[in-house]
Amino acid sequence: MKNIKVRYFAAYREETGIGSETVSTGAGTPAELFAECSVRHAGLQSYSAALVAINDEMSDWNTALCEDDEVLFFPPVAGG
Amino acid sequence: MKNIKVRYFAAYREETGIGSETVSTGAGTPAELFAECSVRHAGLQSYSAALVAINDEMSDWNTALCEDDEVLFFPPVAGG
Amino acid sequence: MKHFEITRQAIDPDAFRKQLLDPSCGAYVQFDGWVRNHNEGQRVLRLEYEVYEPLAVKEGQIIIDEAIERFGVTNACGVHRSGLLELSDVAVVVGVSSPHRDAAFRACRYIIDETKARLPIWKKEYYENGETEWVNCKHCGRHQSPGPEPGSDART
Amino acid sequence: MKHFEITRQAIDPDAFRKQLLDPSCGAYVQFDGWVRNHNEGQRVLRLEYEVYEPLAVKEGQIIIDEAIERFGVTNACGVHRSGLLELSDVAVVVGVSSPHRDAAFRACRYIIDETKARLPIWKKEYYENGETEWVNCKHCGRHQSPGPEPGSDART
Repeated sequence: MKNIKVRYFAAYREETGIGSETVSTGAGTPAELFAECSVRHAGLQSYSAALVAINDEMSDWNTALCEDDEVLFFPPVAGG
Repeated sequence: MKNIKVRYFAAYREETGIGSETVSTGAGTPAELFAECSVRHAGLQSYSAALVAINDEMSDWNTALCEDDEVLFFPPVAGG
Repeated sequence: MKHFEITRQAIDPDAFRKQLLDPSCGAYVQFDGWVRNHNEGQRVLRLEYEVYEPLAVKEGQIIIDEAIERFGVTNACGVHRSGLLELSDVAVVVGVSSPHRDAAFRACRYIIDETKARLPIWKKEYYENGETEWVNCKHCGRHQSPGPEPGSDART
Repeated sequence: MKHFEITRQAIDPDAFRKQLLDPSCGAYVQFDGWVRNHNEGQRVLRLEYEVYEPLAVKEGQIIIDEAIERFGVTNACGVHRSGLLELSDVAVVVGVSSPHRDAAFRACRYIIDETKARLPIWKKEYYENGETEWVNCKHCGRHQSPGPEPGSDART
């Protein structure tokens, strides 16, 4: 089990009602972690085409997670 | 024979040394007129890709000329 | 030189343009994104940008560098607003200077396209009927399968 | 509204931009042509535009109308200098506003391309070595057959 800090933005923050949480998880990748978080926060499932970052670097959904990583879940972006 | 006013612009004006002249010509088209003018003003032959206008309308080289037309010979343009 | 910025202040497109003036350049292309009074049939009253600034600035700079490298332009900059904006406010500006225009047009287009697809920026629209909506999310929720798609590049 | 102008005065790109502001538009693309300090290996000191104004204004308006019709943009304008210009002066500005950016980029590109190819405007460059040159003519004289080519569209 790893300790991971999870942060939610924009629509995700509004759906979960929280900006961040620290979880103890067996998830090996952001994709697994997102699935796990979606069990607790059903609203997360409403959106796809999301982006993920780890420790302030854009990442992909299959990167291996490490202890104390900070994982940022971004709902679909809409700049401009 | 028709009376035609001919105007020269930019490099053409510098080559001929005149801005305009009125000619009495048997030329039926701007292309024929240009060839005729080039005999008198050899410098005109230095440039191709020219444009022609008749009475302030862009034209093509094979339009029929009419009495008292004003024909504008434009060397290659270079706006912008 | 800082090529990509996020700001809470009104953007001045003219001051922005002046920082890119360069006597070796014959071409300058600028894109302005303005707050529009409608979207998908709804009257928009104002909007709000949420920006995750540390990553937006970093990724914005990467996009600028990619454009300079790929199109060989002389210089390029971008600035994007955060916070609350009113109609006709300037939301984003991208400018590119180059000796010739073809590269400037292509680089400018590349930067705004990538900015919209890759930067962690979200837009909430406020409508005349009192509702609000996170732009893009509506469609994703309705028309696509839920959850991230592992292995995809996750761009809308 | 007068969409295409020739002017002997300095162009103010910011004032130009403001005339195209429109709350129904989310995208604005502007092209500025600046006087560049070099051309084909020569140092340029200044340049001079000769414009046959009656036809340049008329043909410029036709190009603007073509762009609005073809790309469905909301509005478009252009302005071109005549007379003597110094380095970094603004020679030409084209601006296009549109609900969406794709049409704005394409229309802006179309207008500047056509402006350069079709308007009766000639550019004389003044070089560091004291010489002057009508731009484009040099090449046409050296590399192409002399005289107009009947039947061609005569564009460089």
